[in-house]
Amino acid sequence: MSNTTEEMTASSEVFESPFKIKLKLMWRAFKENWKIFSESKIGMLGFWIVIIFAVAGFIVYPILASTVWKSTSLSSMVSYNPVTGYDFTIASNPAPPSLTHLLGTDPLGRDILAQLLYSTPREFALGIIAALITVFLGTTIGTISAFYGGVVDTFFMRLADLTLLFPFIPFLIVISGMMTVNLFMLALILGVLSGFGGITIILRSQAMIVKVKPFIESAKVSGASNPYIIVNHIIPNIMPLSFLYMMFNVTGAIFSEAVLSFFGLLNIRMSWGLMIYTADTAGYIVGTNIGTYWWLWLPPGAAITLICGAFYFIGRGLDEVVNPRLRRR
Amino acid sequence: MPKVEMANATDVVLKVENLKKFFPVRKGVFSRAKSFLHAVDDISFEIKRGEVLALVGESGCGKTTTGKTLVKLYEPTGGKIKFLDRDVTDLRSDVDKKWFHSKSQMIFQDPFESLNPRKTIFDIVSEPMNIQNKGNLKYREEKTMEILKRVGISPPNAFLWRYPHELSGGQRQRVAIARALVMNPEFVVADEPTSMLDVSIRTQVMKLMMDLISDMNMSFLYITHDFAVARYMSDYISVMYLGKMVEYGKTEEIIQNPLHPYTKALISSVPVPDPEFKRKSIQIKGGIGKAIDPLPRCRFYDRCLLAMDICAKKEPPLLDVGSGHKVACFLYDKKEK
Amino acid sequence: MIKYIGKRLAQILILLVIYVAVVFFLLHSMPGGIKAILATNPTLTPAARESILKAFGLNQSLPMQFVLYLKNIFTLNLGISYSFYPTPVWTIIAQRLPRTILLFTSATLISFFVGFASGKSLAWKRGKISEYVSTVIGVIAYTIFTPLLIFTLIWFFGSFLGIFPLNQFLNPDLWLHTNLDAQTIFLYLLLTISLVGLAMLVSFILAQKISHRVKTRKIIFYISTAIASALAIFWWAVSPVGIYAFDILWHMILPVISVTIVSYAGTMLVMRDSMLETIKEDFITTARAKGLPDKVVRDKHAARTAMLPVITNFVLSMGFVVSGGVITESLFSWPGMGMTLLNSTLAKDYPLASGALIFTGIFVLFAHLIVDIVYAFLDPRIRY
Amino acid sequence: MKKVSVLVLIVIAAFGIITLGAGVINYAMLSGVTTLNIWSMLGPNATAWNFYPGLVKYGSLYGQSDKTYQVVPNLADGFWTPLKKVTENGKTLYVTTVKLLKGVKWSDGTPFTADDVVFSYEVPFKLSLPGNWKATLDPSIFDKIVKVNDYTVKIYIKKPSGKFVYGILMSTIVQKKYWEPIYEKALKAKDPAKYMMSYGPVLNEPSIGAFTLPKWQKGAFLATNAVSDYTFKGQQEIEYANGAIRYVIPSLNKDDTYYGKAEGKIDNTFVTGPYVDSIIYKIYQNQSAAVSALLKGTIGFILNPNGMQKGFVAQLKTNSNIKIVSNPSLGFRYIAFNMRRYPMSDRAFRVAIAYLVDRNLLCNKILQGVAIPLSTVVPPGNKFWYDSKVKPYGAGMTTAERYGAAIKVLKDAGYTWLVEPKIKNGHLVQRGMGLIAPNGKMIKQITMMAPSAGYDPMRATAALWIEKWANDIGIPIVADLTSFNNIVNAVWSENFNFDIYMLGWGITIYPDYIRDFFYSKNAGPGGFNTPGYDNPAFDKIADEFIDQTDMNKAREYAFKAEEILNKDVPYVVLFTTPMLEAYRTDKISFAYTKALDGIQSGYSGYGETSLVKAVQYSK
Amino acid sequence: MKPILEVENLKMYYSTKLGYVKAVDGISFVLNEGESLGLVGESGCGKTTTSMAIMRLLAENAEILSGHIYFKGKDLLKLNNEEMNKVRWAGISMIFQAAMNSLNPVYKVGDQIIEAIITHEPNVTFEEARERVVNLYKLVGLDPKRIDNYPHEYSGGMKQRAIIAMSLSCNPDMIIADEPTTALDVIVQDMILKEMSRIQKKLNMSMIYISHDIAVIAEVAEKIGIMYAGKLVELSDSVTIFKRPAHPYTIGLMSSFPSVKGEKKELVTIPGEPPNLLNAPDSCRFAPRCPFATKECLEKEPPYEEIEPNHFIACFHPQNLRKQVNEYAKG
Repeated sequence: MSNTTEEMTASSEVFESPFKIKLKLMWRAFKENWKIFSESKIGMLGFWIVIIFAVAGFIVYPILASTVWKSTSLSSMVSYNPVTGYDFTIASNPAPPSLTHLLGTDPLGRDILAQLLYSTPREFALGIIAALITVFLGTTIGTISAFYGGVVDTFFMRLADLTLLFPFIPFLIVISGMMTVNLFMLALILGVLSGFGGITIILRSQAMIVKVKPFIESAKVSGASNPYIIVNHIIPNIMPLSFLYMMFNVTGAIFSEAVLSFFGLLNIRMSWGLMIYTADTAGYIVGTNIGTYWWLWLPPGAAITLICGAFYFIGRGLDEVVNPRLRRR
Repeated sequence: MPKVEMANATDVVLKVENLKKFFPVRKGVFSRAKSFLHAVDDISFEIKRGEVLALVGESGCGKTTTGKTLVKLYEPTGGKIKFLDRDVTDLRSDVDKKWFHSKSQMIFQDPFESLNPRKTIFDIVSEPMNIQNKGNLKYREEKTMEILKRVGISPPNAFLWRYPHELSGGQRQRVAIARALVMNPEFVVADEPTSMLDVSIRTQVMKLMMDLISDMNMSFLYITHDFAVARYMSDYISVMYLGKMVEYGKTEEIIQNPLHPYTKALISSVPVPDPEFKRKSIQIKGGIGKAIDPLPRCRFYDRCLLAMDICAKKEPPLLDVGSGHKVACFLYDKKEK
Repeated sequence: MIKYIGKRLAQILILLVIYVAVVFFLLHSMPGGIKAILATNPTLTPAARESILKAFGLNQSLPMQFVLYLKNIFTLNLGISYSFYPTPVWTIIAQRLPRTILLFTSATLISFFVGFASGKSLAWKRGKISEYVSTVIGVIAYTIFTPLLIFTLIWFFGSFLGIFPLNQFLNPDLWLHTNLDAQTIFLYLLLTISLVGLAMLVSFILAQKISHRVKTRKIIFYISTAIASALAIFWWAVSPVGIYAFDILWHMILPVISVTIVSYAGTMLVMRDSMLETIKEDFITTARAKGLPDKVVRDKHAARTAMLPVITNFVLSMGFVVSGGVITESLFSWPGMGMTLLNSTLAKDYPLASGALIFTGIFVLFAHLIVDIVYAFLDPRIRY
Repeated sequence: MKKVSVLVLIVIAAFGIITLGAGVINYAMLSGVTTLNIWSMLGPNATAWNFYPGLVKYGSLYGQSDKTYQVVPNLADGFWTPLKKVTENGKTLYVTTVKLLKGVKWSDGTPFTADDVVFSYEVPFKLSLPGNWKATLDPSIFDKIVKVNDYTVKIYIKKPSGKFVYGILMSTIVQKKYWEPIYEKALKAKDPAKYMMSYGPVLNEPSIGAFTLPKWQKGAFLATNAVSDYTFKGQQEIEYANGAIRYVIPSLNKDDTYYGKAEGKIDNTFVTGPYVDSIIYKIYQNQSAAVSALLKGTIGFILNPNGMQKGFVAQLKTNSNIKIVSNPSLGFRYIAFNMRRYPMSDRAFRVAIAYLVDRNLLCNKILQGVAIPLSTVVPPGNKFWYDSKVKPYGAGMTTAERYGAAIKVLKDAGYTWLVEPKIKNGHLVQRGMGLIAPNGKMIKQITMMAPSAGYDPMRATAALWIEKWANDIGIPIVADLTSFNNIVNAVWSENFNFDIYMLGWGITIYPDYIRDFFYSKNAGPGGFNTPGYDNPAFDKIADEFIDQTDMNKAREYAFKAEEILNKDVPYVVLFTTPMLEAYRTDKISFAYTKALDGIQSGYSGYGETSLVKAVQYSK
Repeated sequence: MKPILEVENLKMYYSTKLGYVKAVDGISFVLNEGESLGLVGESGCGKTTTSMAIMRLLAENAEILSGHIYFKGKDLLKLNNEEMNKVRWAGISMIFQAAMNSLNPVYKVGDQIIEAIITHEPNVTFEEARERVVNLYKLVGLDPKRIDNYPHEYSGGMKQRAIIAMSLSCNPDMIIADEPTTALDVIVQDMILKEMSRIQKKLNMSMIYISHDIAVIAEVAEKIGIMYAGKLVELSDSVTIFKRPAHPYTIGLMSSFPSVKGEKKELVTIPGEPPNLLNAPDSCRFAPRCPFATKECLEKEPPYEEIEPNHFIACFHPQNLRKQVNEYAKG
């Protein structure tokens, strides 16, 4: 502990701008955490899956859509659209994988791979927006409840209890049956609902632990105001945990989307869940069709499972960074 | 040293009169608290400039609460606190608060918990200046390095951008001391600052603090459960039991001539590092309880082997038995006896 | 303890009112509804539509509807289903709730014990390749897209192997020859399970009273449990309606497997974490130092203590399990609450959808309460 | 545990043997039955699922013939007498006399008489039962029914209307003996209508049909039992090529021929059963489950008003014992223009869109034959009412030719473009941009609401293609794939807040919907005339059509109306879907399988349960 | 006197990603029957690890590289787990540092003691075991009514007493007490220490006390071993250690300890901090902090030798110490 012998870049030039030093420190902290994280096989597995999907969705798809798939597009003037894209050269759909359609086509003659990749950034956006909203709400409410206690705390904790009771999917089903729910709406609903729920309780209890630490009292003795303490001491200390739960929330959001799409309850043009829905309602996931038309359900199904699992894995990996108690010695 | 400074040295920095701090004992969400824990119950003392007062007692006796109340971490339930001749019992205006918090500080027991693990040493040490908006960044950096050097962290710039977990226990406590002293406070509460440290380090830190106290001419309230440590650190000792001050006096006087049965028991139970020395042990009954809605009688009554009838009827007052040695026990109250 | 249960009940009642309010107002603030269904039905004349609107009382003000609704909930009068008009919602729910309870009680209990046992041994054998593999499998089971899992299960066990019924909750060819209502069987099954559970509880308490030897206690407990189960099985076997009960249970196997697969991993992972933390506790070292056999340390000391946070988490996952239930029920044609909820939503049947949602909530609430009570029994630190 | 499962296995196996009894056929249903109470079933609970098993018990005075859908007597003895104008209490009424068949018996042996008929008409009418009851016994038309003697009734109506034939004369008849005590109790209840509708479960109701319905295990199955002494058992329905239909009822010694002479070639002969002892309607909650069951042979036929999707067919084709049948369904998907807004109010604009819609490409290529091109509101399958003279816009054209035609129509009407679309060598080489109306104003974005892929992938796909076609020639249409509810809310809102929308209708044989959909008085909020179509000429013809009780005359008016609609294009009809059905040839055989809206359709008597035969095992 | 425990050159390292942490590096000592030994040292010096090695309760990544632990002549390191389980508690029992956490919170305290008895003596009935627990409670000064209470219903001192009762439950030949009083207040600490001393004398047990507090050890131990950074640097009877310490670390430790008795002395500090044991060098580990260190100290490992009867020390310069110490103490 005492003799951390690594050289300190900052040590020789003290009057370097603190901002730069902070950046370097952040980079160093990141590297250290990355080192711990990268020791977690599970975390790395998840990380690489996410990276592969991100590359495929954000980089490979636009390239393919405007080059390779463009030829099968309706008119040569626009890039491929996996919602309307229809290949006239194919005699009957769904067509099995071929060179032009690496994962085959769906019952409406659209390229499965294109649909898969097209949906990827949207799934990410959904998951991350929902998770960000959740974490923002959870952190804010958790901290405020923990710090101020009393009626505020009681109110938010009861609310959290209530939210926990909410059978999520059933509730979303009812909501999406009653109103138009698009991807952003869904992210908003999921984010807000889970933001008031379990994460708040967890972050609150974490904030409670931080709140009674002597360094908080130490700041108070120096005359720090409550907002100062919340912003400078409590939030930075519960942030890692928030980040961890963000990962689990991404999983939850993507999964919920898939389920709702699967029941055909969402108002979206394309998503992984919808791909399975299309295959299912058209009758390609029944009996031996499961094996015959595997390309209709396996890619989106695997994508959902992989991405949900990947974010979950990352969460588990982060858990080892955030909770040193789980660390292997 | 100039004469004026000398005169100031005898100034009373802190004067506490009948300080009380009660905590409500929760009885449910809706019902109001009906009982109170009398953590600090009517204690008075004063600390002069450059003096160290040690508060000694078992855990739960209210010594830490006293310390925290004095630096305004708790609002007192009753009594008065005078700091540098100003009444600071209720600090209303922001200016007053700022003034008070820049003049008083506290050092905590656990060096592993009293530093925010997500802040660098610079952030931690310069935080009081940051909160008080003192000086520009350069001033803060210089001041931070200066105080770090003073507490024996050297070279300071090698540590400035480290995180607490990269430091050893002793270094952390030095950083905590540096942080407390960076604003040149007049009065510092030190809550068992060495109890979590290893023996060899403990002595270093104790010596450091003694040096700093005399150098900076501060007033110290030193909270400890260890008479041996108190003996080395303080000028005066005050013994607390269940929120009450049971004995007060000059340090050597208390160590050599304890009067209160509780003090006697405490001192006699401190182990002595000498295998040939046989302590005479003074027995007391039972264990320490909690002062929840205490009856008006001597709090030590239940455990005292010398208890008299009067002890169950009245609370003994803290009386001077000569040369500033005060004790709250009817054994020494000539009137009652 | 009774005071504690009372307190929890009161809390739950308050939560229930808020829950009902949230559900009701959310549902009613949504656009659409019965008007939409009627408008698109060309066989109805405008006059016919108008008269239906009136019959459903949809023209009253929303707050008025809510006050009525709230009052009605506590009298189990949840209004009248649009799609089953004029069947009251409560009748439909009362019919479907036991099916869901039976399915979920079995599935959650099984998944809890599977998760508990596997999490326990995962943590105990830390660092082995098996830990890595089972964690990955667990997470995949946890995150697998439930419908796909169910499709595969149905195809494999139902169609390919043909050993389990494909779907439905009973075999019509068998039930054709009886005037028995499936509802009765469900209720009797629930009753049997409760009785066996009660017998287990009583024998557990008795065992504690009679003997102090762990082995003897175990023997008493196991024997009386076995007797109770045997009696139950015997009763069903000799009773003329036994075959019908077996038929229902037979149909329940695949759904239970599905729910178990998707929900055991959560328990397993939490149990593993909790166990890892517990192992580091000093009392485990004490137990080892006492020279207790490895198994005793693991089961009696580590697992028993590590179980407590797992139970807490179990409560939190209840909503998740119920969610999985909607999918399971609708894909297995198990006409319980989940399927009712989905179908009524799709049919825009406000009263039924909200009623189903509320009762799903109440179901979770009561499960919550029961687990709380169990928890209080298990953790001596909680003595209210 | 092992022992238990073995025990269960034995139990199941044992029942497998029991079910091998003869004469039982199994149908699959995809949704549960919500009621078996006829008052409720034809009221708010009018679902196809309720009808399948529920309607087997009842009769009506007149019905439609199998296959050709002509009005024929059912419980009536011959046709009704022509309407006669009479004045009663100052009211002008029209009266007809209907004779009833003698000797018809309910399943409990009670003879069928005029009392049953009068009761069956009076109860729903007096209680003002909602739904189909109200539509059938429309108070604006129906006045009263009077018993003349045991086998004769007189029906009074307020004005002549097609609904007299297709509604009043076809109203459902129940047994008075069974329902009268219940009705009396209902009259004493607070809400008699509700009392009647919530009475149940109505399992022991006597049947006048071929089956009774004694068993209903909620959520699982229903079972019907054949009526042993069914009056019409052995009835022969002989269809002649010249259009004549002959009914021979041996038990009543009757032999009647309608619509011509019983001579020449015989197309079909159907002999009424029932040929099975029982039909079990097993409830599966989703199609996959039912298909799996069909594959396994647990069921013989799947009832599904929406037909089957292609994938299921692909699966079922793998089994040689399963036969797939495809029929056009009775309904259509369409886009409608809000003619209250510009440019949708401009005929040229609508025609241009109509030209653009390449149904052939859409249905046969893109939708892979899961949709059948349809351009008229009356489908060709509805032989009597279909107007073959109506020619759709752009029939036989390629996509590029359609572009050209649409551009020409717009140009002729005075539209211009910022960038004009160009076609060269049968290809669009320049997409149009910035369509400008004849008045010089730029056409702003036009929103076309359509159901999202979640609700209906076919319509979503079609919408996106129409968007593309329109955009190609510069019409700024944006497809807004939204929830079904949203569309309905916008379309039936007070302020008609939509431009174009896409939905579908399920329709009836008698095309009175033509009037409902386009009659100018129905253009108000919540009315069926969603486009706000207002053509006095059309209104007049529609009125004439609806008032006709002579269906041949009615047909002429209907044709006229269809032609006007084709010219004015308030709707662009897109396609209909084929009814794909499958049954196991080793379990079940149908008398005929070519039927509008499928074997199971209501027009052929729900799979014509009295004609269905069980294929016996030679096992 | 018969030796009951002989530790010979015990080396126990923790293997980490960065290398070996030399937690216990070649320590040897002998404990006789009925004798009490105190092991003193600062945190991380290996004293707890030593006790855990004796009990064979080491972490997964701990490796015993060499050495023997003979208990009544049997080498504990050679026993399999089942054999070791028989030695545990019946042969050697232990009082743990954190009494607060040493009892399982979900079982009654009495049951946890009974469990130990029944495990080791299967013939004892529950009632007999319970009777024994009652006697043990009386022995350690606890109210026997408390047997059926749960740990959270005990105060800190009571828990410590219960732990002591538990450690005595199987009549062990030897008890290892690891910081038995650290978390307690002085008065309670005093009582417990007295109690333990009394019981040890009464039952004539062997005892190892482990503490960082030399004053505590001075009260109870007959023999004291001073540990520093994984090594035993000095071992002798307590009087010798206090009156004639020979190792510079022991000397520093003695004079840095404040006392309430005697005159107020100036405290002497040992400069610097204990070393990191990760890949620690094979030289005198105290050399960097030692005011008397020579070049030799920084290069070689000092031998562990008996400089006078029963006085072992690991230092190159024990002879000329006295004089230097006196000078050092003066100024």
